[in-house]
Amino acid sequence: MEHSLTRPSEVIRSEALGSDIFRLTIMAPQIADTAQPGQFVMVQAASGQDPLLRRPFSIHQVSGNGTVQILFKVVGRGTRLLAATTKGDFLSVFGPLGKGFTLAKQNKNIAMIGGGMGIAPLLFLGKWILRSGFSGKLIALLGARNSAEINSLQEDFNHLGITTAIATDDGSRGHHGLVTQLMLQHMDPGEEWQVLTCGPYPMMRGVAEICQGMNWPCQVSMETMMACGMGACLGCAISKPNDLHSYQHVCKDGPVFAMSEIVWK
Amino acid sequence: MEHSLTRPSEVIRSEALGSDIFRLTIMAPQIADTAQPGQFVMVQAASGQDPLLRRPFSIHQVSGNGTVQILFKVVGRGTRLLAATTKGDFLSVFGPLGKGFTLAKQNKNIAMIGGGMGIAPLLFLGKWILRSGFSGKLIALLGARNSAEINSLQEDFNHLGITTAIATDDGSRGHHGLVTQLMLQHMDPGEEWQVLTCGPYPMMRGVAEICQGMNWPCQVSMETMMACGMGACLGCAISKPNDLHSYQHVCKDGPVFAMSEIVWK
Amino acid sequence: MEIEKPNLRVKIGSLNLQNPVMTASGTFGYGEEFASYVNLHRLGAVVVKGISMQPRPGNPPPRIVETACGMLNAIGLENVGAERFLAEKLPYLIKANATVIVNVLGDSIDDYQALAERLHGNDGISALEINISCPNVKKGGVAFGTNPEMAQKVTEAVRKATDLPIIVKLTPNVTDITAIAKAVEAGGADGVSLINTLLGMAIDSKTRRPVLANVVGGLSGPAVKPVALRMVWQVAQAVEIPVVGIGGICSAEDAIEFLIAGATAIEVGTANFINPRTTEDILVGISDYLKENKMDSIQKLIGSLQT
Amino acid sequence: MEIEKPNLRVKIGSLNLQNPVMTASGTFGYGEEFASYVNLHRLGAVVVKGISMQPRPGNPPPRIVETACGMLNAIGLENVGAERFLAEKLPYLIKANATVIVNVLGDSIDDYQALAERLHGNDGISALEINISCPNVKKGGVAFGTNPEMAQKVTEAVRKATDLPIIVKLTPNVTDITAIAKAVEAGGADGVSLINTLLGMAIDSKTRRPVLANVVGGLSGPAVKPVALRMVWQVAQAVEIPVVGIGGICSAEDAIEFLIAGATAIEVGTANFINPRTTEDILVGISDYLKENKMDSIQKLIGSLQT
Ligand SMILES: Cc1cc2nc3c(=O)[nH]c(=O)nc-3n(C[C@H](O)[C@H](O)[C@H](O)COP(=O)(O)OP(=O)(O)OC[C@H]3O[C@@H](n4cnc5c(N)ncnc54)[C@H](O)[C@@H]3O)c2cc1C
Ligand SMILES: Cc1cc2nc3c(=O)[nH]c(=O)nc-3n(C[C@H](O)[C@H](O)[C@H](O)COP(=O)(O)OP(=O)(O)OC[C@H]3O[C@@H](n4cnc5c(N)ncnc54)[C@H](O)[C@@H]3O)c2cc1C
Ligand SMILES: Cc1cc2nc3c(=O)[nH]c(=O)nc-3n(C[C@H](O)[C@H](O)[C@H](O)COP(=O)(O)O)c2cc1C
Ligand SMILES: Cc1cc2nc3c(=O)[nH]c(=O)nc-3n(C[C@H](O)[C@H](O)[C@H](O)COP(=O)(O)O)c2cc1C
Ligand code: FES
Ligand code: FES
Repeated sequence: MEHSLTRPSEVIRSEALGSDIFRLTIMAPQIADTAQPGQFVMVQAASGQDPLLRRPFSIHQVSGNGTVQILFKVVGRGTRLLAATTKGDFLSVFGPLGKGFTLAKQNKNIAMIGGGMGIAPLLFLGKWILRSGFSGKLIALLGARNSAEINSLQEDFNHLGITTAIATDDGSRGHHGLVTQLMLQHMDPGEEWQVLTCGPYPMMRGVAEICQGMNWPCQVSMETMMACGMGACLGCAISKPNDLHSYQHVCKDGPVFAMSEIVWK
Repeated sequence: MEHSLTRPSEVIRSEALGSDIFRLTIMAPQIADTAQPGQFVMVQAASGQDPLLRRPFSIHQVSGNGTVQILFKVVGRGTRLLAATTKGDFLSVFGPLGKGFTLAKQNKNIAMIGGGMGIAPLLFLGKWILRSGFSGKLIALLGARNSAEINSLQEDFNHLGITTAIATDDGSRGHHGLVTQLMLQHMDPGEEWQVLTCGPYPMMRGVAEICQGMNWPCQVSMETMMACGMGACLGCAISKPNDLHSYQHVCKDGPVFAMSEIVWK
Repeated sequence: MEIEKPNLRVKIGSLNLQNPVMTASGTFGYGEEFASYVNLHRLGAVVVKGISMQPRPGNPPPRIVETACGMLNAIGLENVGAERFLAEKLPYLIKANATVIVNVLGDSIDDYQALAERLHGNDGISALEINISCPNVKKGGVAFGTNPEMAQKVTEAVRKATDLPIIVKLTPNVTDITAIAKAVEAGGADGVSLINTLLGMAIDSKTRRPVLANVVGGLSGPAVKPVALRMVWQVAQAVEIPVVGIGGICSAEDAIEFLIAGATAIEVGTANFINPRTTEDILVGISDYLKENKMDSIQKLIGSLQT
Repeated sequence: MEIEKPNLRVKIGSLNLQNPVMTASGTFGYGEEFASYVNLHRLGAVVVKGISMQPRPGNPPPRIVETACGMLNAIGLENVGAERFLAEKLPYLIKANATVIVNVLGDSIDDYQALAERLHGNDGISALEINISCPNVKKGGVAFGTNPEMAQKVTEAVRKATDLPIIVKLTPNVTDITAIAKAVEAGGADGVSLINTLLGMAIDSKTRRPVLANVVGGLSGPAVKPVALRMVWQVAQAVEIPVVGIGGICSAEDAIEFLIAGATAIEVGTANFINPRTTEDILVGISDYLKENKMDSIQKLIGSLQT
């Protein structure tokens, strides 16, 4: 396996999707060729040594001509620096890393449920499911703070022919409330569903609870602080269920886990 | 005294004068209004904390509409970051600081002698001398590595009506050799001269030797590592002559000193 | 409950400070250097550059070098000496209505004592900060601050010389800083401040020489903050007297972290070089934090860490 | 004189290394994690994650936090234990033709000794690195490495158990690191490596809680380099055995500075997280430096500091 470490990757496009949400398109053929949905990349935000560590981002989209996209919200110094990146800049991007989503059985219906920046990997996932020749129902339930944050993303899903339903915190688009509240509205309990979700922990806990109740298999994509992203630092530990003093590592064993592998508290 | 610390200053223009020499024009009216030639500013190069310290740069030019220019060569991380600055960016610039050049007596002839980036303050100085109603001879002897480095700067001096003579390390323009070798060529020993010089230490030592021999007063602009630029850290110490264990501080007592105040070794 | 103006007052022994924001010795000159950037009288206190009985020229250059998120200095305690300080520097600070803490240093216990005696009784000096990171020339140059007994003796000697509040400034270059803190507490200190600089070194790979003429120097700046915060937390639990937190403080957030760890006050050092207004900015930031968190007094913040 | 291929070989006791570039324990997994980025057999040695007799789960999360030019970790020595290391991890490294140094840790002197005995005699282990920054549970949790006597005893115990080359890894959280270095030299160490991490802490001002579940953690990365370089220089002057330099090394220039200060070899730690290829890049950079400076052997560089 060869990785994209030898030279930095060129930023092909930088888009602002709302005031604090950005999308970078980066030329990284090695990543684009091998990435699986749910995997992530580690991006170096600073040219100097501060901030020191790379930042993990889900792979948002890949294209046949070798580009990779990340979608991110500005929450601190690293993302602020990345937001200032413009076309023609070079970034050190390293990946693809981690274990992505897997499809349990081909013909169950699939619900992708994303909240906030957890929506990022779902677009890649949706495309990949469609390309795999999947013939069941495929829907995306998407939660966001407000309409501005979700508008253009929803279009991207619709463009692929994926049915979407939206929930916003302020009610400015779709359902006024939580994305979990959309589930039983759009997922017929009489049907077999599998759920693939990414978003804030409390949201995924809510999704997992419903899936447990309905006996639907569910995969969740976890976030932790990461130093290396590749299993070397052991910094990204999370507890295993049943034995709180036994740990698994988000960057290697995940970021995507079966809901049963996670401690919900 | 109010200083330009409260908000960052806008970069109005960024020019590349050769491959590793840059000129930034910065909107900083408080500095432009009060600066004296030979004074300097402290510029924050990084948006983060690395590199941590501000970088000192001579004031290269000021304009009536509130802009200040610095001229610099890329030698390390700070200058590399500054070179990447573009129009519309904001920089934290703090000054004017230090003690600039003073004119000994109005009607002696004046030679400004600059080497490398030591040329930076001399353009401001030349303009200021001319504006002061000076009526003697005013010449600029300028040393550079090569023609590319000096071309546009020489034009700037000529534009003011200042006679220039050039020496380059590679002979690609003017005299092939040291700028000190131009002195006795262009400065008639029969006349009274005062010399104002800025450049690498060995060059200024050469200038000072000739001035001592000729009994010409000479002011030199010194460089040291600086943390604060304002007399607080005591980091910029240089020895006083006659008592090597007694120190003066370049940022406060200088950067411009009479040649007799410097230990030449 | 809206907090209009939180109470920022703190106490170190008999020293009353209007707020916990001070300057770190050696990074703020004698105060006057900052007069055009900071309202000196608004600060908790101005801690001046370390003073010795006799003037000192300091070390030969180079004296400073930048490191990753920090800097090394080997200024060598250059200072104008006690007499010139009293005659030339203190009057300005008094006129500016600043609360003045004098950082003192010496080569021997007698030195410290004599200096404390000389400074005692001068109007305008509110407290002494005893820098015990200095080498004890009588004990082969081992720093006073690395040995609990020597640290206690220096404190006792100064205690004898003056009833001014005494803050002993601790060096971080020790195995167990709480042992030193307890020793100076036993010696009569009214407070401890920490950390002084971490001993470090820089080498120029091109010349294969040390960058600093003095070979080694003191590391300061954001790089040392995690070490400083840990030590402040440890010491705050180990002693009863107030702790002053120092080390890499650049923002109100940094300062607040030290207060949460148990510091009664903080000193801003290297950050003064990058932004001379840092102290006042931090003052405003602390006040805003208290308002946002509905705390009517800084006392609610101090030592509020939940472990 | 053109230097075509400078001699990079160095020796630590009976351990011959083809070059001085090693990995720092805990930052390179068990080597296999880096196999797609680095040619493991080209490195001086791979120092694996610290191994204890029994597997350890490590600390609860959060375990890491970024700081200015550095990071804090409180991994808590999570490792697979000696048996699984020998059965599952070592074979890969042997196949990859890597020179393997096993970093060992324990709670008691007996622990260290038993572990050294267990590792002894296994093909493919070239040396042991003894991590004495661990707390001695029998002595109230004081780290072995902070006390010269305890440090010497651990070294002696391991020395008895094996004739593998022993490198003792020193903690920087001490007043005088040369005293510890001399003690382990007297105890029979073939070399010392330093520094382990500086004890630090981070606080979240919003929640007023420590960021790390373990409250304190170890500081590493560029921030600590000046402290590490100073200690390596001091220790290199104090002992006869080779010194391995560690701390904030990110580039060939950094590595060269440690060699100049007196290190016979170096280990790359945190930098592996930022660029997994750092070790190989440094290897090339050192070789280039020697060529540029017309040095036919790394020996000319080691300890070449002119003070
Ligand atoms: C596998 C994985 C995939 C991710 N994918 C995306 C994505 O597609 N889009 C996106 O916007 N974000 C994503 N994140 C989160 C993203 O990595 C963080 O937002 C980013 O690292 C913050 O960097 P910063 O320097 O701006 O913030 P900092 O200044 O470092 O911190 C700001 C805040 O963000 C939190 N934070 C920092 N790093 C992380 C982290 N690794 N995980 C969770 N919280 C963190 C901090 O605790 C702090 O509260 C992902 C994280 C992981 C682990
Ligand atoms: C009063 C004064 C006025 C100056 N005016 C100018 C100017 O007009 N134009 C210009 O190009 N440069 C000027 N300099 C030098 C300039 O400050 C340095 O080139 C700059 O700080 C280097 O920053 P860096 O981060 O790029 O280099 P670094 O990565 O910090 O260092 C690279 C190299 O530059 C040397 N260096 C770093 N800082 C200084 C310093 N303060 N003085 C001397 N050498 C240094 C280092 O020793 C090192 O060898 C001036 C310096 C002073 C003290
Ligand atoms: C240039 C410089 C000079 C200093 N001089 C003194 C001094 O004279 N006396 C003293 O006790 N501490 C001195 N210090 C240490 C600082 O007061 C402070 O303890 C240390 O720098 C850590 O804080 P910081 O990281 O905020 O700078 C000095 C520090 C610097 C950077
Ligand atoms: C995440 C992490 C885990 C570490 N684990 C160990 C360990 O198991 N044993 C050990 O001796 N040192 C361990 N260390 C310390 C490093 O080996 C090294 O001494 C230290 O990080 C300083 O080097 P650096 O600044 O290059 O990282 C660890 C460091 C980090 C960052
Ligand atoms: S982030 Fe380093 S092991 Fe997972
Ligand atoms: S640079 Fe700080 S005193 Fe001169």
